[in-house]
Amino acid sequence: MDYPTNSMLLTWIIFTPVVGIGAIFAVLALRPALKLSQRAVDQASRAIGLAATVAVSLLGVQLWRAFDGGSTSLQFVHHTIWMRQWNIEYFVGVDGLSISMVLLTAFVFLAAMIASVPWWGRLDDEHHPHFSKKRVPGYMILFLLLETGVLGTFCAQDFFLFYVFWEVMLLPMYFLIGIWGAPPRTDPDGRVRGGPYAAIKFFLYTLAGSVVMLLALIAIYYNSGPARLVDGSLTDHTFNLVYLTEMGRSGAFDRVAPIFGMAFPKVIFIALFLGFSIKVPMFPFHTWLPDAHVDAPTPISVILAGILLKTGMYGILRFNLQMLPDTTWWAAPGIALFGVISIVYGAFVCLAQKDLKKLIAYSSVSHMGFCLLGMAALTPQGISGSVFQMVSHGVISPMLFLIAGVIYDRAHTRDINGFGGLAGKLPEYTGLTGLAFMASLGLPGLAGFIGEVLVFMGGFGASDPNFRWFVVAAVPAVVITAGYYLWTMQRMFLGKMNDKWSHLWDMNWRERLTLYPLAAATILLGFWPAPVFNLVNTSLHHLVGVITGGT
Amino acid sequence: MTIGVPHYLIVSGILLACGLFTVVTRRNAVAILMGIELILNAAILNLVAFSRLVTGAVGGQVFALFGIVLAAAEAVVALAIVLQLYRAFRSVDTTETTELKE
Amino acid sequence: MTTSLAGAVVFYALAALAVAGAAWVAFARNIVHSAFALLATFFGVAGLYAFLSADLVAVIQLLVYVGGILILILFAVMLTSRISEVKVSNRSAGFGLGLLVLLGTIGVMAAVALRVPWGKAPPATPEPMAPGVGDALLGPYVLPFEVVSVLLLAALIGAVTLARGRKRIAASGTPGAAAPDPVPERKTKDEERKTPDGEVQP
Amino acid sequence: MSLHPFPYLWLIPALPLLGAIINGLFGSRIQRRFGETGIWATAVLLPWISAAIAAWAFVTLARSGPETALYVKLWGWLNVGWLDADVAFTLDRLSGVMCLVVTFVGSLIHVYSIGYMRGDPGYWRFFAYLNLFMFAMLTLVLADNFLLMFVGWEGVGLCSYLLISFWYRDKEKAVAGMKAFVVNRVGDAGFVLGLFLLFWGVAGTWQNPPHVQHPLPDIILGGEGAGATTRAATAGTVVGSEGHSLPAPQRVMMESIVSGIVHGEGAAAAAPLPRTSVKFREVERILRDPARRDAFVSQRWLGLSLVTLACLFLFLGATGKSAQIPLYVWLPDAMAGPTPVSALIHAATMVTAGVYLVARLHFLFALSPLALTVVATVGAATALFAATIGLFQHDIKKVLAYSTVSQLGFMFVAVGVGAFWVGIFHLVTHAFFKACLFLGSGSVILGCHHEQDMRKMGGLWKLMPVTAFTYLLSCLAIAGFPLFSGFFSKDEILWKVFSTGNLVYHSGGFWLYVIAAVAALCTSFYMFRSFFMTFTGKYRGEPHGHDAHASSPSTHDSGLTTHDSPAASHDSPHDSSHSQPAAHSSHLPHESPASMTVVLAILGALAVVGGFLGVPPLLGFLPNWFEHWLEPVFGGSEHFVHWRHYPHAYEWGLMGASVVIAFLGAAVAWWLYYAARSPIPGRLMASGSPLVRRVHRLIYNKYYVDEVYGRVFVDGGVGLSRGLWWIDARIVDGLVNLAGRIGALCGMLQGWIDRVFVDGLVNQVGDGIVAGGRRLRGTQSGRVQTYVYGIVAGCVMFALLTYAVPW
Repeated sequence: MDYPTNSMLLTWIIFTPVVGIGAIFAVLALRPALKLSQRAVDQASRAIGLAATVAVSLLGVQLWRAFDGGSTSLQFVHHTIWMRQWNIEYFVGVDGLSISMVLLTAFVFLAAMIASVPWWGRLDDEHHPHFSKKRVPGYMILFLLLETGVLGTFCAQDFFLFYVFWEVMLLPMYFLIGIWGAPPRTDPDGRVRGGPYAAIKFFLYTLAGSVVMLLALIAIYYNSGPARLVDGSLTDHTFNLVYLTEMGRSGAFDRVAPIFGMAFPKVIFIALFLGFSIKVPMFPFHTWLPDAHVDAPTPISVILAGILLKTGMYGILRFNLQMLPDTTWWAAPGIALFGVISIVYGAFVCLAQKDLKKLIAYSSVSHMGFCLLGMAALTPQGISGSVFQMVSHGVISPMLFLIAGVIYDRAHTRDINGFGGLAGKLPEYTGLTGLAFMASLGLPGLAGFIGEVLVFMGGFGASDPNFRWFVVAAVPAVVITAGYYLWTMQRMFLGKMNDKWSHLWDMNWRERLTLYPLAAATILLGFWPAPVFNLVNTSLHHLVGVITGGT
Repeated sequence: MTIGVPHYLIVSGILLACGLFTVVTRRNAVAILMGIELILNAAILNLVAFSRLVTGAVGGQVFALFGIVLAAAEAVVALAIVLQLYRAFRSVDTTETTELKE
Repeated sequence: MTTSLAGAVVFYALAALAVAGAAWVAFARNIVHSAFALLATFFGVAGLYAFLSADLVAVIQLLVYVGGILILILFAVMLTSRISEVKVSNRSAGFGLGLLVLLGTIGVMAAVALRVPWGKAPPATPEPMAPGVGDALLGPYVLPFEVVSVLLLAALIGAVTLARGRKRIAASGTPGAAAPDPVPERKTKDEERKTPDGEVQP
Repeated sequence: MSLHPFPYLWLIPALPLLGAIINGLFGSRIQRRFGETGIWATAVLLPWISAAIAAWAFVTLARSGPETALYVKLWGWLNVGWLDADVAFTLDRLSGVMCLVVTFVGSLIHVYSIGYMRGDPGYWRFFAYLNLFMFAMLTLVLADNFLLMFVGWEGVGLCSYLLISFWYRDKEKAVAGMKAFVVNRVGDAGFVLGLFLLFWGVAGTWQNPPHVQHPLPDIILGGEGAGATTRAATAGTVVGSEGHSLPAPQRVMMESIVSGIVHGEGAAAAAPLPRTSVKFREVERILRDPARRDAFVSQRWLGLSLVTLACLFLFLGATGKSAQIPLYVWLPDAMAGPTPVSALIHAATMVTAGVYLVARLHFLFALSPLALTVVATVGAATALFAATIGLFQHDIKKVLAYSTVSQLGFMFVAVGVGAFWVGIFHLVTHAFFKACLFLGSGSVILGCHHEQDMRKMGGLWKLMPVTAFTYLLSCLAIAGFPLFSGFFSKDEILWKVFSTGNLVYHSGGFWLYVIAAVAALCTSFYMFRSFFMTFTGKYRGEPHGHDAHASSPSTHDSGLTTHDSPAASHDSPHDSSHSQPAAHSSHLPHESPASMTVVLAILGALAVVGGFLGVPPLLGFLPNWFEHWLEPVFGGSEHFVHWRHYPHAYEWGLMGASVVIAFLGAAVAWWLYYAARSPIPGRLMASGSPLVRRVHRLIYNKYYVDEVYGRVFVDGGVGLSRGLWWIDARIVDGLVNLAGRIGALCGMLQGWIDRVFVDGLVNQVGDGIVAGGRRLRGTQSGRVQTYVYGIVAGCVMFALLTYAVPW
């Protein structure tokens, strides 16, 4: 299995954060020797954290420049043996499917890091200790670990390695939401909610999914045919995704005995799909998202919505579609149906929300529904639209959560009805929120629209006639989306100035440093989406060709 | 009627029985020793009887000698113990000297 | 070989002597009496040896048992019971159970003796057995002979150390032997039951 | 049509965008430092430059042949699979006209708003939005393909939202803005669905959608694989051939060859028809090919032919944008915005987008007579419906709003019967006189210190002569007095409606004519009513003291449930800061400043002169330039549209009838309202029969359409969302928490079992052993005899076992 470019770049990208973690530990270790004060340690760990994320971004730019969008094979491959006796290899590579996600991760983590550093701007936290001042070294270490986990998940080409990174990604999230999230509170319906509750719910929910995925992983491993490790030694089973994909396509899995009377590939498909759809989140498994967002600190919400939801979609793309093409053909209508339900259900529920972050969370459910619909359509427009929607949502939802964070840092409440007439007081903030809302509701000319229109276009042209009904059902949701965003806009920003908020002050440089680049990206992607399409289109259309052409 | 082996066996059996009875019922340590001596005598008697009436060889009598020697040695040591017992407990009544009970 | 009537009478007399002595030892109330009854038993047995023409054994029996062991027992009796109580009570315990054991043993022994077909030895002439035994002692049985001698030595040393008492042992490790630690004054059961005014409750 | 490269075409929309960016980002600073002139200097200048470029482009287009279009491609926007949307602008004859109207009228209104908005703190914000609107509208008009048009389509929707709720402090205005955007969005959803139907229908893959979008064999396209990566060539370099009008078939062949070359797709001799496309000219070319056209027309979905369905959905989008029957509710509320906005967006440009869409897709609509009939019928119905509501409105801007809806109805009728060029002609003339009317009303409102209720105006003829005169000219034009622009365009519409032949129901033309005529009558009546109430009679408004703002609610007839209470007391910052100028002059209204009156004059003149562009051959004193100009554009659909041929006498008769209608309407209005002799609607109100009173209230309250929509859709939607949210919070979330609770329960159960059973057994065993041990302890009594018994028992057992028991 030879690849055009063998290079260490990807390994560097994945493990630069770990170097950062090492540095922070070094600082902590040397603290007594150098008699550092707590403030000094905090500042140092923030600096290291920032440096690490900036480094990853720079490497990401290097990856972007060197990536050849025209080829469908893996690039920047780094392939060595990890555990010989179980045929597990350290095999990372990036191709059209994951390149967009790796770059998105690098940049969004940078934005999130800037947001979690209390410099460059006034921070009013007399009576509410701001999360970025609490236990900073721990926060930074977990943050960087999370980055490594996510980058690894996107680059892993070995199923076992993928699963390891999948879990590594999960753990820091639990602590980040639990410790730095909102303090526990009891809801009117008597249930204790808050940081810890949300963290547990998130962790257990995703873990349940990944357990099912683990079963599928093992089943596949033991039913995979003979393969070669990187040093050429013959093995009877393999985790290597490239081999597994070939086996999947050549129908090796069809010859395996059915389980509970269902064909083996179908069972595997469903198991993997369950694991990933919880993360997407798809309709019935989405209830962890609002809780996790409401109680997570702003940067963590940014990462959760910006990146982590995409790992689920990426998983479906890489494992369900690429590895089991025939079963995908069988399952496509089902996925599309759930996608549409997510879209419409998410949109309607948003209309009834009072908490700004919960509203954005449910809108994420709705927007990720688009990705599912686009992917299930199995047309070039559909799948390109779906991947672009992942990228655009990855830019827009961080912007939305940062905006929610800005108002929360000042007013310490997220209740939409509590505000009113902010436009007068915070003109710059209103402008940016307007742009973010317009982008999210899919105003043409901004990033959100491209994804939506391509998904609808693809959906309408799908080979399965009832996809048209899915699109016809999903299009009105776009109106509802416009409805709840404008209603929020109207309740918060327009109308008479609520004098309770007269003390608010406009954006500071930290917030501008994160929001303006994202706004620029949204506008740029809206008018000139070519950079993303050049990266992903060839591989995606090849994948769709295999799935549709294959049958 | 000839005095055969059974006759001697019955006699040694009775001796054995009395010795055993003494050992079992007497509370006085010395009486117990007496019982033991009776038992030993019964045994040696059998030896000699068999030697004379059954094998006709001297093997039995040699062992009888050994038996007597043993009985003597045993009696000596036993009595020394009894004396020590007496010295320690001022009494040789086995029912009182039960310190090793538990 | 059929023994003459006189022989039979002698046998039965000796047997009766031995058995009566044994019975007396078993049932005597006074320990001194039982000691002397033991003497009778020994004599009876010695006679039987003689009757069996095992002359060496009979003589040694008399020497060792009567001369040695009986005397020792008497010594022990005298030493361990206080002169003040002439009548040395010889309580017995579990009399009934003892009888049961007695009868049981007699029954079993008799049954075995009578039922088992003992072999017949060729009629040998009643010549003195001593030289045969002597040869046997230093002939085939020289190893047990030596072992027995070692045993006697062990018994000798044992008796001496035991009799010497604790002083010798205690003094061996530490110079200036302390007085032998006094034997803890201990009331006998009777004393315990003596009421302060000397009455002995039952 | 052949494409003629015109590299400056993209500047037309780009300049206003530049203006919007400058004012948007730095506006507040500029206003603080340079004052208002700094703002309007850039904001007004840039649209005029783009107007100049538009004129220049128009001229170059006129000079090049009939079948050419100016084209510039900036970059490949969405080229995925068969989708070939580029950021490219095309100026053909139709969009040329539209572009001229938009830029010219737009720039005029920019000049007008310099004066109108003086003193408003949000001055820079207003001009930024106005420029942004110009950019969006021009993108819509010049777009080369559906998706870029959709960018403009929603862009104008966004700008109308921003401008309507410009004075966002006032809650009603903010809600009005939101309402406009959401209703437009409903229309846009229809537009999008129509686009997909068209896109996939034309691809001919409807009945048996292909698994793989492999290209049609006859497509020889550069690049591999599916038509996916058809990189449209950069600006095609072909010389516009002086094509004279060839007979239809040859022209089709000529075009396809020429355009083939233009695409530079390595086109071989055969016509390179792409499988499907979003570009207008490509779709038109595909549908010109008879085989592909029949394939498209023959496909059916939901019992309707695909063409009709696509047209209906696109028309739904048009109704949303051009405020026709189902989705017109937002326009009257849109009057909450500043008057120049109403003039520009809600009269001249944005609302005409729907008409432009249908005109642009004339070749599509022509294929389906049913769709055209629906368009015509909806148009006529809207015209009449809106006109009736307009009869009794008190707010001058509401009157004009309903008049706009009605006039748009006329345009749709024209387009619906197949007379596309007439629709566009009316669009142009309407832009002139309606803009003039709105700006006139604006200057009236400004004069009367934001008094919009006509009952509190009157007698302004003397106080505001220029405004009054231009207002009169426009009224004459809109009513259709002879030689005025309205007469030519509206009469032409009426004639075309009368003589149409391709409506589905056979004598439809006549009945539509009747409806249109009645509507024209109402138009004439309410326009002159508004004129007389405002400008004749004596001034009824209280003289405005400095602070005596209309605090006392205006006395209006009791019992009237005036739905839209005249915006008497909106506390917009606008008026508070604005009242200074009124202080120094007499309290009576006064003429607006020069910058406004000049614009009024120009527009008034245009309203008069505009008609001579399209003089019908019947009168013939001028060549019908307009029809000839648009003929090549609409030529493609000519042989699908059928006309009934009536002798000229009919035409004269109809012309006479429309003149009579105009005069009749004016006379009735004069009789009722001149010099405010009659207590205005009070007489109607007090009229005996309850029927008249009830009808009056029904009409006055706009047939309660708003309330019905509010309850059905808004409350319905919110109610459904609350229900789903309850389901989500209780059931879906409940299930998750239940799973958690069940887990906890299992944990406790297991703990109990573990404690009671498993542990219990272990303890039992332990206790048993201890008890046994205690019992055994008794045997160690210390008495020697017991040990001997032990020995005896042992021996007996041993003997028994070895000898007695037969092993």
